[in-house]
Amino acid sequence: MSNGQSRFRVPAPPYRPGDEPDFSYLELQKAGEASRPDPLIAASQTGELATGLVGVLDRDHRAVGSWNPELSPEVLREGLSHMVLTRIYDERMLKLQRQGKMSFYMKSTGEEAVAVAAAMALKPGDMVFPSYRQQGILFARGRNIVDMMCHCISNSRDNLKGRQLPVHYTWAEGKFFSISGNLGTQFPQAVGYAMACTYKGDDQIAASWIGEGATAEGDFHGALTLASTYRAPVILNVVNNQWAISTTQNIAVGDAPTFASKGLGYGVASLRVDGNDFLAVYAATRWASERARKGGGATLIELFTYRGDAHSTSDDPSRYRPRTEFDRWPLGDPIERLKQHLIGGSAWDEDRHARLEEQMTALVVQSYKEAESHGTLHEGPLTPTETIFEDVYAKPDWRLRRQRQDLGV
Amino acid sequence: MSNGQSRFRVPAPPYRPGDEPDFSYLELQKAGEASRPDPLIAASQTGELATGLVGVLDRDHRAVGSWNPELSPEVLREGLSHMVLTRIYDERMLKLQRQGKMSFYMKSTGEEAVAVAAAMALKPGDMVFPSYRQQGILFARGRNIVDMMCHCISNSRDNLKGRQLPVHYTWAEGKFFSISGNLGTQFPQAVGYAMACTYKGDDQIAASWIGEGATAEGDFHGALTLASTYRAPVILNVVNNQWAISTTQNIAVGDAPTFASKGLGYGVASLRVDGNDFLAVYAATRWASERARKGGGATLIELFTYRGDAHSTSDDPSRYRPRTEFDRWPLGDPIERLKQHLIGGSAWDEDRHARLEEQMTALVVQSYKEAESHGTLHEGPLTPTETIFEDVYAKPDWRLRRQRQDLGV
Amino acid sequence: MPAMNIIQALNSGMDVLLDRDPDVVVFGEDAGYFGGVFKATDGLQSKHGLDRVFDTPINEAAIAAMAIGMAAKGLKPIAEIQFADYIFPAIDQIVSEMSRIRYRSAGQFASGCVIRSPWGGGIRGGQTHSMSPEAFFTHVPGLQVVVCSNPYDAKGLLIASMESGDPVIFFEPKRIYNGPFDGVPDTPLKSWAKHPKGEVPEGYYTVELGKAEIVREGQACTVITYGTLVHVAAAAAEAAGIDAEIIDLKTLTPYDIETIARSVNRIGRVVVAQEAPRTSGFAAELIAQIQEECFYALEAPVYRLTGWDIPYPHAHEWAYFPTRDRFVRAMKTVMEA
Amino acid sequence: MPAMNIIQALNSGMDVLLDRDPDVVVFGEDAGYFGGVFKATDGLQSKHGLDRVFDTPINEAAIAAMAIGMAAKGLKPIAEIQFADYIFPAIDQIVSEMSRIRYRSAGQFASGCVIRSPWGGGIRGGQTHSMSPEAFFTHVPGLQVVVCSNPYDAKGLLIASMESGDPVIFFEPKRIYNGPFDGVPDTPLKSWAKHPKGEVPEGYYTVELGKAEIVREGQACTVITYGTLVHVAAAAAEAAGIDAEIIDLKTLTPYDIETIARSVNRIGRVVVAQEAPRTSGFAAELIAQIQEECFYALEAPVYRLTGWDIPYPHAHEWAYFPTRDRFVRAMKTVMEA
Ligand SMILES: Cc1ncc(C[n+]2csc(CCOP(=O)(O)OP(=O)(O)O)c2C)c(N)n1
Ligand SMILES: Cc1ncc(C[n+]2csc(CCOP(=O)(O)OP(=O)(O)O)c2C)c(N)n1
Ligand SMILES: [Mg+2]
Ligand SMILES: [Mg+2]
Repeated sequence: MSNGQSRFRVPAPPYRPGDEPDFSYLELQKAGEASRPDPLIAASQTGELATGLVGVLDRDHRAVGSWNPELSPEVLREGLSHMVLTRIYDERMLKLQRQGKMSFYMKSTGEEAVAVAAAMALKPGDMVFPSYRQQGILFARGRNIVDMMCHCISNSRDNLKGRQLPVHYTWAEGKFFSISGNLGTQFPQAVGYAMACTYKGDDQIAASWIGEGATAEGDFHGALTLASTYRAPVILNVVNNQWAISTTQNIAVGDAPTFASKGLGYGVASLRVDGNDFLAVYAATRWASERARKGGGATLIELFTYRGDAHSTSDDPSRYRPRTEFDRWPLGDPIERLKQHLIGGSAWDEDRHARLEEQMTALVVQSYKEAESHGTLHEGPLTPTETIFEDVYAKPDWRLRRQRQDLGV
Repeated sequence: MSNGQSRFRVPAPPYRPGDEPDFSYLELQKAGEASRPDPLIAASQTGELATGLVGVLDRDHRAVGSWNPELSPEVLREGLSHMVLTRIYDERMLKLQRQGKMSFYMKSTGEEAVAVAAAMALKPGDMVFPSYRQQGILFARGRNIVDMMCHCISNSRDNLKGRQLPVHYTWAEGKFFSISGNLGTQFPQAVGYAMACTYKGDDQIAASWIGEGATAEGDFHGALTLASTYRAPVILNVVNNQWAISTTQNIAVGDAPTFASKGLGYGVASLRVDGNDFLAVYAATRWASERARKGGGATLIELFTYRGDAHSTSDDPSRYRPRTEFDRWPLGDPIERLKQHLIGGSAWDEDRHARLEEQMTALVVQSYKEAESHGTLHEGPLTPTETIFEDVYAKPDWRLRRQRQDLGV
Repeated sequence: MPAMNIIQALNSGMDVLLDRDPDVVVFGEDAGYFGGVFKATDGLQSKHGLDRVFDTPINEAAIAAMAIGMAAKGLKPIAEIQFADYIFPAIDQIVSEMSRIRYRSAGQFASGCVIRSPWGGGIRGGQTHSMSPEAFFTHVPGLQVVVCSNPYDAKGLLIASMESGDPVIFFEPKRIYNGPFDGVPDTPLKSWAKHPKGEVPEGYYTVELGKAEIVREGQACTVITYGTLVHVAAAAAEAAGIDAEIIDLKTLTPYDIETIARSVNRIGRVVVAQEAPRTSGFAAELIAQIQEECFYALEAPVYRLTGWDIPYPHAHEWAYFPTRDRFVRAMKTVMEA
Repeated sequence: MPAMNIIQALNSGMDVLLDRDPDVVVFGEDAGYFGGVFKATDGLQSKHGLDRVFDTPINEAAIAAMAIGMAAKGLKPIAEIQFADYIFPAIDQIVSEMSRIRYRSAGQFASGCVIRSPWGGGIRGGQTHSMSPEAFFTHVPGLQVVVCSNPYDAKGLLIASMESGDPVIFFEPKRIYNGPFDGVPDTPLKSWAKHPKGEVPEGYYTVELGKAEIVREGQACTVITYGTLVHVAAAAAEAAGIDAEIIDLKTLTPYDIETIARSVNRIGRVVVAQEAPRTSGFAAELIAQIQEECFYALEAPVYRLTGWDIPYPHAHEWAYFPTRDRFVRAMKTVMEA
């Protein structure tokens, strides 16, 4: 029976370890080519945008075309700064994880624009329902880094009382919903939240992010169905970073043209966007938020990007993909691209960049010192043990009271 | 807060009880207008077919256009006969349910072509995974009517040993999978079966049917995702009969153009078909089965039809829709249309039709007499009580042995 | 006080909640215009508006997720799952999300809501309209599980559930929607009008969660159950002239261990009954706790009266159901042991 | 005989099945090319081909449904759910479909397959990589539930599961994949190489479903458990010098009531342990049955040792876990009662 040949088709990625990756087969629309329609156009008119690629920064790092959000240098430098911080933070946390300071970590290397630009394009009152790879949102929204670290090392100041795995942040004050370890569940929740915004009659909207692998979950379909039916003001982002742990995006996408094009079947406006282009992500998010706020309903945005590093600290990507893929990735590095754009416009230079990196490194190092002063997972102090029995219910019942007693805490 | 006005959009059906239904707003492609492409075209090229309407029988009941399957009068008369039998069977069973002979019944009035034409277009070895409203398949595949009735009245000859609600048939010999009461679950199962067909290297395919309401379930998405990824030889039928109990199709479809167009986002070939046109359903199924058998993968077919009667014996549709909707339905009655087509081609006449109806009525009445001789739900005999403990596992374990003993059977 | 059946009482409960609090919304499959397949939400849409009482697509997971999202924004959703058998597509959202939002966010968010669902058998519903899946939910920290057994409680528990701030899985024994049931197959329907708990105040009141009720006092044995079987147990005691004490749990998590223990410690002979399949059902939980709590008071093994470990059959429904006769046998067994 | 850890034993079991029967197929998220996140299917794709061992989209419901459809055509699927915590999206297909196909079709179709899933905590996985959801499945007629506790059994039970013809939920305690665990937090990893059950034949063999094993004989109390906790119980007995009899259940449904009853009737003092939250866990089932079966032999209440009724915490994992010390306390409690 077994001849090593598939009789049903099992899609494979273009390259496996040992192969020389060459992405020239990808026919990607060039920056500036896609034109920006009115945000209230019919969803059916977004067909080309869903299979094309919304881009602003061209190969020479100039901002071109109608999607150019025309942001001031200040805003761009702020974005650059958040992205640099995100990357440095990720690097540092990875190291600390390797040193045993935390149980687990997940980097967002290469995907910083996806989170930072979107967060900056939203309003502060908009609620975000992220996955575990949008830490950039927290920086863009100004979360205290020490607090973030205290969560990751599960110490006595962890605002989640040591209950969640590292990187599974929650920050209600910053309108950042609790991150789930279960893929896709936040997508329809965000739609429910968005419906509630409309119900309350306020101007707020919701945004959510899932990976391209997670689009296969039933909850993806539930979210789009709800969003379409109730015309909810929500932005549904699919971060297509090409990989779902070891699984190529080909397994999730099958014969579908793009992930964005899945939205069209629901009558939801759909865009595919260069996820490594800060300006494009910003512009697309703005477009979608305007659409949502004006009653046009949901937008599905596929952010075309690349997972630059391992899935998490639990896997070794060289087992399933060529080490060189990220270098060959045709859409480059979002930080480098924004930096060059700013430099090109004389709003930035290498020195300032080096200083920014230094500052951010210092901030991270300094923050970590402070964080560690509140304890680490292995050495403590942690939140008091008895807190494990809190927040299960609004009020603990006799079972939890007895169990706490039984544990003797 | 409450002003009776929606702040998020809740779609409503065009008409509610008391309204005068007028479907002229439906812009349906006319019979013959859609042209029939090669079954192996790219899924992306089926866009117009997914929003159009594949039709063969025109308003004058002539078979027109490239989708005409050119069936012989014998085949058409056979189809007519199965449809007439289906309708008479449904009517009779409803009456018997009202008389208390069975606990429950579900008619397929108005949707006979959806089941009968598809079944006739498939090969006998193809496996079907139907919902509860495709009894027509059983007639087309030649199931013994007495057996069907014995199931519905749960008597001693019920091949399901009284375990299932009426109409939830199973018939392995006829390649008819066990019908579930849970909506949508059969859709991805059919894909798994189709993959197994390819794995086994045989020429068989699978077909499944769900209602338009059930397309909202996550399993719909799972099925299309699997079908797309593994390019499975399966026909995924969505019976859009406009209603899901009291819920209008608008709630399931939201802003989506059509149910068929949902397939395009998965890269699955998609057709919308006049479900009340026997020839169109036949032709579309043939097209999809050719595509599947030749390695082209799945097809999503939306059968545009109308649920002519109540959802089941448990509801009263006059509570939620105008009584006159079915009469006003622009696509008519599938039986009447095929009958007129045959008459127009001088292959049938009113007399023969009247005789057919008589024969079928006699067959049904006669069959019921025989069925009842094997018992009824309330008067028995049923299958022996101890059979409730069989078939839970391949072999019953001590728990079931004891429980049987405890019950004393 | 007007006489109501359980459906009317639930309807009144939702009406009161919708009236009192603009954040309450009600939704589910067929729950809007039609008022639900059992009519529990009948008339609520026309009274309270299309965005407060509305139909949903047929996706139970999305219904639960919508409730979670809405609750995060401060709304108070009451969602209907058309049959308890169809709650399984939603179970990931309920178990992995709804039940844990408060915990995992350390109290920054919560998912207070009520998931109502017609539950249990005895209506010839076959295996997909008869299930009693309470044990799947009683195992989940963060959820409360309620099973009502009469109109008065149905309304009071529903309002209390909504006010608890926690997600509550609220199961409604559909067999007794229109009248109590004595557990004798094919017995003619009785009406709630003649039952004391069929009198239901029009306005606001609550029935406390976590409190069981001794619905019949007795000395010979304790019967602990909930939902439909409360009435079957009572009918069995009457029919056989057994002096049973019958406890209606009402809330399954947290169950009222005090009331249970007090009765068991006094009497020492116990029947615990559920309609669900036997293995790993909620009766097992009660028995495990009772034997721990009341070990030295027990004079006989606790009798576990349950459905069998089979899917709910259609034709032989009564061979599966814990009927009045099976209750009598159970009581006699514990009394004679 | 080669020494294997549990992962290697499972891998070998699947390899044997794939070799012997062309109808066997293996699939799951990351299970194909990569060989699974725990490497259980490592090397199987390159050996047996892309259509026999393959990756799936991330949709657990679709994975289960695919298994059902394939089984209907006569294939014998082994599906991996990446973590037991992620089985909930598939639970409708498992509970409403897979478990009942044989019954509802009166034997015309069946859904024989194995759903493998890494299970349990003690690996700092937090609430979404630590769950022990066995009780959800032991309540479902038509399913068999297996939890292995060592390499030898893992392979033998896996092969037996596939051969049973019924759907088997096969849970693998990931904490002990690489070596037994004594239940002392942060204890250094031991290897299976030194454990007698770490010796695993290369070829075909089975370990019978439905049979428990007395892994340690004793007179002072009976400890009934499964998975990781089998080793914790043994370590506790050693550490505290308690003459405990330890029963490794292996199969939860149907559990081996004979072996249990024989031991309990002889000793009369029992600890039942599970890692899952307490309420409505599988321990409750065992206790309910034991008190019925062995009532007059019991000299003390059965001690129920469990996780708490909270989501599995991350930082305070060891405060949740039934550790060696908690086992010692449990044994002493039943012995002194
Ligand atoms: C319901 C569920 N199934 C499986 C997993 C295990 N898992 C964690 S991450 C992951 C891959 C996700 O890939 P993708 O959605 O593309 O997101 P990315 O990691 O690339 O950002 C998987 C399978 C999970 N967390 N939840
Ligand atoms: C999972 C699940 N949810 C809800 C139901 C209850 N239910 C039975 S039929 C039905 C409507 C189905 O409508 P549709 O899919 O359009 O099929 P139709 O009845 O029109 O053929 C509903 C909601 C169910 N059977 N299963
Ligand atoms: Mg990804
Ligand atoms: Mg319908």
